[in-house]
Amino acid sequence: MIKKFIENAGWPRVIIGLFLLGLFIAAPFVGVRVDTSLSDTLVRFGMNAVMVLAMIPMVQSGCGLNFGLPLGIIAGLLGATLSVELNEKILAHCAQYVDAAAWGAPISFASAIVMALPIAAVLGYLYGKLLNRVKGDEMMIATYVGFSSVAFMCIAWLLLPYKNPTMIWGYAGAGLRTTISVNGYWFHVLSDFLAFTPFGLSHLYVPTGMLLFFAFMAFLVWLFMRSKTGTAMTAVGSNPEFARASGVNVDRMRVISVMLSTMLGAVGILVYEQSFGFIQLYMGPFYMALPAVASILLGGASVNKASILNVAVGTFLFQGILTMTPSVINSVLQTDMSEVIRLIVSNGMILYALTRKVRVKR
Amino acid sequence: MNKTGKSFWALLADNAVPIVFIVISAIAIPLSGFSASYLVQELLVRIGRNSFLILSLLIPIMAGMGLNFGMVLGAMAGQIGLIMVSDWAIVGIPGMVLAMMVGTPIAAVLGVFCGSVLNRAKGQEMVTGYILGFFINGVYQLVVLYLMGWVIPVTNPVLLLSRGYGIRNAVSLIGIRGVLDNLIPVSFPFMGGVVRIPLATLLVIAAFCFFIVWFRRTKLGQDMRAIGQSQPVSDSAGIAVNKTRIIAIVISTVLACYGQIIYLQNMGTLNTYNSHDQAGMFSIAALLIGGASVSRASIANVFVGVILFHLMFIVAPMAGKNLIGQAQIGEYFRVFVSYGIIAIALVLHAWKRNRDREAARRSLRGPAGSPAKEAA
Amino acid sequence: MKTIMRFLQRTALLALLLALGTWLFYIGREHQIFLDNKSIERDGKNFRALEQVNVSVKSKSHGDAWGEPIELLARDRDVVVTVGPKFSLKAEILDSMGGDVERVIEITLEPGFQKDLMLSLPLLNAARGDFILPSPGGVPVPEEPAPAAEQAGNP
Amino acid sequence: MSEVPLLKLENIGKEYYGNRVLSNVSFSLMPGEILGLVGENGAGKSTLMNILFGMPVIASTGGYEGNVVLDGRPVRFTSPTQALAAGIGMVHQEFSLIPGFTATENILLNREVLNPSLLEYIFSHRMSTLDREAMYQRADTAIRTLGVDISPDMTVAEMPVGYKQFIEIAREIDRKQTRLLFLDEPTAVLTETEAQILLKALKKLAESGIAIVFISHRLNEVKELCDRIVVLRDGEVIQEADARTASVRDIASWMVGRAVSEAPESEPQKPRQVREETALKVEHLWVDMPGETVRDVSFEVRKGEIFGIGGLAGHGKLGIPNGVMGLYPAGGRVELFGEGIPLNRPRRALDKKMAFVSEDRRGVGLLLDERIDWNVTFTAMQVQGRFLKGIPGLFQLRDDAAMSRAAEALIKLLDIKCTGPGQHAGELSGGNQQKVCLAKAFVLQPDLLLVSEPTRGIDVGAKTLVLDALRRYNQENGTTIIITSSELEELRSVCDRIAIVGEGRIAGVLPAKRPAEDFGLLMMGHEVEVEGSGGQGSPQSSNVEATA
Repeated sequence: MIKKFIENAGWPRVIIGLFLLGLFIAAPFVGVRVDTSLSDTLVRFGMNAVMVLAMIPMVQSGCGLNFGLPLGIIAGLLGATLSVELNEKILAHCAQYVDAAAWGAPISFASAIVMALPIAAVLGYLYGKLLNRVKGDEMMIATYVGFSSVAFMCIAWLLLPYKNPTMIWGYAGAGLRTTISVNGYWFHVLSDFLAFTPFGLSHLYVPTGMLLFFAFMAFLVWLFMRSKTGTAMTAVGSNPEFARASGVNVDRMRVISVMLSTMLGAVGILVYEQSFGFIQLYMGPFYMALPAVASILLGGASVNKASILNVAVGTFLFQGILTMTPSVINSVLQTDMSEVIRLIVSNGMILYALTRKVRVKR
Repeated sequence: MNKTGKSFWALLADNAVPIVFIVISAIAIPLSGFSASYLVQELLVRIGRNSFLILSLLIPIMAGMGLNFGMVLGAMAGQIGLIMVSDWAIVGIPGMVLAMMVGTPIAAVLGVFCGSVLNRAKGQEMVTGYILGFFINGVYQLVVLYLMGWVIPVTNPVLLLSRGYGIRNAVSLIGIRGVLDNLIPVSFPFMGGVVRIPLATLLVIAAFCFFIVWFRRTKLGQDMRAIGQSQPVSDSAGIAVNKTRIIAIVISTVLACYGQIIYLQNMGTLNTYNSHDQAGMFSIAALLIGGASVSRASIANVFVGVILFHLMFIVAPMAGKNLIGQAQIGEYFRVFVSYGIIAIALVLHAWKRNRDREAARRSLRGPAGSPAKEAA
Repeated sequence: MKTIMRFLQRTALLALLLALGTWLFYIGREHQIFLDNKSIERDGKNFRALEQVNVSVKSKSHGDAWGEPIELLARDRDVVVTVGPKFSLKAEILDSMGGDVERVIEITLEPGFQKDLMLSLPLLNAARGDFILPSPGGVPVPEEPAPAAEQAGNP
Repeated sequence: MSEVPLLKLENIGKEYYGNRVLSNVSFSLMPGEILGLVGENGAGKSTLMNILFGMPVIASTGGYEGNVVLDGRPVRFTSPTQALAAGIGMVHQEFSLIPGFTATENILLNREVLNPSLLEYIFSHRMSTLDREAMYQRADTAIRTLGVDISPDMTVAEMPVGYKQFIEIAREIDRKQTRLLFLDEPTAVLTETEAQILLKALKKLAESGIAIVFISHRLNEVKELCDRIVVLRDGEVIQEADARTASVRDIASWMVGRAVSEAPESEPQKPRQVREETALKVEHLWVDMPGETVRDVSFEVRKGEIFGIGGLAGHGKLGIPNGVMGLYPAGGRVELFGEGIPLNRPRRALDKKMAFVSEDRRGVGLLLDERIDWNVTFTAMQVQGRFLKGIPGLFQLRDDAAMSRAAEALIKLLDIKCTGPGQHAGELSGGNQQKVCLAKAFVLQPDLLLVSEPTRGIDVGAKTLVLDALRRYNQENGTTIIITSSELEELRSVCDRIAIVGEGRIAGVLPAKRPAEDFGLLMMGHEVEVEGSGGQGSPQSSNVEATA
């Protein structure tokens, strides 16, 4: 019974899961509040889960792990900054139809998503076209395309003609700030929706809206993967030759999957920011791909198979460890080892996945 | 088109990357307003500082393993050597050599590990090496930040954090700073300034170049070239493919260790947790700018690359400032270029490989179709 | 036979490398020489601190030339850095007026593998053999902020 | 000639996963003798070579039976290195040369001449530098022995194919201990003159005492060169003959000939509805499929017919269905019931109700990591929009229940042994995987079914089942079927007519009832009188040959 469970879950998950459980059990003994930790874990789960979800389409279509996530994030950042820049105009426009005071934040957030998606779609399309030309080396190229686009956007953030004074450097009068607060725009617009603290535990904050939003996105992805196109995409990832012989346009499927991944990445960063409270520009998106990649692999995905369950389990374990190790290990050893543990666990997971299943089909 | 014209275009296409950078530099140099003697001095310093690291990338390329993103492992080994030597307070050339001697076994062990992992991920060497760099970085931090001064004897309070274990963020290498660069002091007047030449460093680099030339002529080098071109054929000829690939990575890692020591010898301070991060990326970018590709790189590529890359590095911020009034833009521009060039080189390589595969298939086809086309 | 030969040769090479390492350690080691010009009690006698003494050191750290002399007044402590297993020390002891050199002591010391040395100048002046004092251990170093864990490298 | 044979095989046998591929193979070879080894594809030649050369694949699949005796002593090689050390050299069909290396470097690959060096002791001999001068001399000598003029400094990538073959052989010659040389179709890529040079060189080698085993489909060459001929068929030595006395026709019939009486046994029970109407018309088709290039092929298939395509491996028979289905770059004209089918577009071919069962079952035919019902219904879903629920054109989801039902029905129909439609295709045995591939094609309800190598790599029982299923499907639905197979007997038992492909062209189309020797001769590139029915391809292709 237990053996079967371990077999199904896979050793890495069992070990990490037990480790996390151990941390939760140990927490009260070293003076760390379990409810706070759990709440932190939930919040961080909600913040990151959509970005991890962005891995699924590309993995399923055989494009490998989406190390190019920063591209989607950039689209999200553009959407976010545009929504802040145009906030007044949008709200003024919408005031004709709804009560702007009550609906201001959701409208503003929705406008960020609406503006981010087409940008993500265009970037994803180009990115997908590129990846089709470099089959076999997708992951390495994705990494560096991500990096160079972040660096390119660094220049763009300095030069783009944004005007909103909350966003631009005060002294220069131009160029966006490194971090932009979304307080007053759409801070916690999802997190606080239906948020509650169960059992009267004042420290156990459940960001219901954010979790519901993830569930909704996951449902959309689930639906898509069950559609004709989604099925074709899975077949492309499983065996491109089979798909081609079955009349599926392999390259087109791959482009669609990259577009979807990029768009999900854009939405993911917006969810992250509304909870975090800040838009992080410049080198902010630089290393965001690795934790997302590690999460889905930790959840049991392989380089060319991933499911929504993988996303949920992986994100929870990964973020759980990230929240628990600083507090618990810190109290035990009087030192903060979380960074080191994060590095070793996340990259160890990716290495494990890369060496475990080498794709030789081509 | 006639033959000469064609070869001219082919030559241009082959060297497109260096040419673009020459053009960029040609535009940026006057904009930056730096004097010629300053530029020459800076370039000499940077050639001495970086060439060795870049040269360490050549051998895995020869063995068909692509750009060795795992070279940061060697850089970390070198840094551990330097930390130990600083703790023992060994200075000067002996200190440097001793740091290399301490770093060598560490680098070798890491190299064997790296090589074995890469053997398990054939075809994905680069991305695996890249992630491996991060993974070992975690282990390195574990060792340096927690074990040093606790398990590993480090006593010098200048190095240790005030809590009693773990190494400080910045370690001053005053004892070995510039010892190699200034070992043989040579300077000459140049365009209204005086240029000092880090002669000893350049000699070491020259020796390394000779090593590579010699190495290519050895049996081992020949085996690596064979493996680089075709693993199955080499295997059937009885060459121990996996072992040879590991050796290639070990050599590269050990050399990267020396390279990092030479690099830090010039810098004079060791950023314990950051210095190695950039080593791999900048070296790879420089090599690619020099016209190398993922599967082919020469010593000339190294030097062309180091000159062009660092020329841009020196002038870009200043040019950006003079042009747009923001030095920041130049900074970001060079970061963008570093990453962008790697991305482009990888894309071109993958593209070309897929095209070559297509061409190879077509060549197998023979004259298929042509009669049919005539008939149709 | 060949394997034995190879083994022997490899062992020899390893030994050679170890020896080289040790030798480098020996010749490259940096020593801090603490100069102590405080009154000191030995064998019931009190050796008064010297009014002024100029100490200069010759070692590989300055290319085997005499370094800049360090002036030590009474109750001063200072430190010089030497490199290598051996160094020479020249102490010019000035008379109480601070004008003339009363006497010059020149000695050669060999710290060898040892790290630091502390020398008592009054004892040296008195030509006693036990002028080498126990090393004071680490000197206080300017504190610098510890690396914040978040800063400690990127993922 | 010495008393002791250089090589003696005693009752060699081999099974792969319960499939017997060799049984009781015995023959011997004297020093300096040239032995011709002939047989159809799959007759067991490669397996025999693998055994003699100690390929790891033999040991990993359970070893072999019988004895290999070398110089009177029994040997059992477990790695090619051992075989090489014992003096056995092998020249493979596919080149194992490094393209970027010069002839010298390739000939002396891993046997380079080294300069002595001090470092050799501390590290290994691999730290010694190469003695290029000496290497050049040795390579030159080896090439000259063959009687050809190739510069040892030429890189292999720049060489014409024929040269590469010589370099391969030179490599084996350079090995001083080589006493026994295996050549696997060495002349297949050579021009006439090159082949003559090679044969002459081989004779010279044999005179120097090296024994040679020569494997070829060009029977004329075999006859010309060899002292003796051993014919293998279905893993058994059918005939051992003196090369001088045996005629080409004899050899061909030994190779393919089974008791001719076997064929009619499979006479259809029900009346077959083969009509005069043309189902598929192929004109001047060329297909760029690696290893199976089709140069110029024209033929016609009638409605309701079972049409066979046979021929030796590598001559392009597999390229035909793959090209028609658009899986490989192709040109020419293909018509189905008078309508043109665009090439290079698998989707268009599928839209016209053609279905294809690929010879590459695991590579192209199946989603190994997915469920059986996915495998069976995927193509139908993508091409015909079936197995979907929801609002057509707007929003549709997979209908998992319908998929399972369809899969279950076919599992029953074809008797696929599995745990149910939910099992992953990768977990099935070869025969059952093949049935899943057939099920996939049947679900499409095709008008024309192309089946490539339906029985490759599956056991005898499954073979019969698969062939029966095809025959039945043809009878019940009147579907036109084109079967491509290397097993001539199999084609003769199912098909109405068989086209034999040679060197990318149709060598001839014969009714299945013609004697096996005729097909054998066609395969070997000999002319056979083609009477009446379906002689379409032959005259035209020879016509083109003349112009090309």
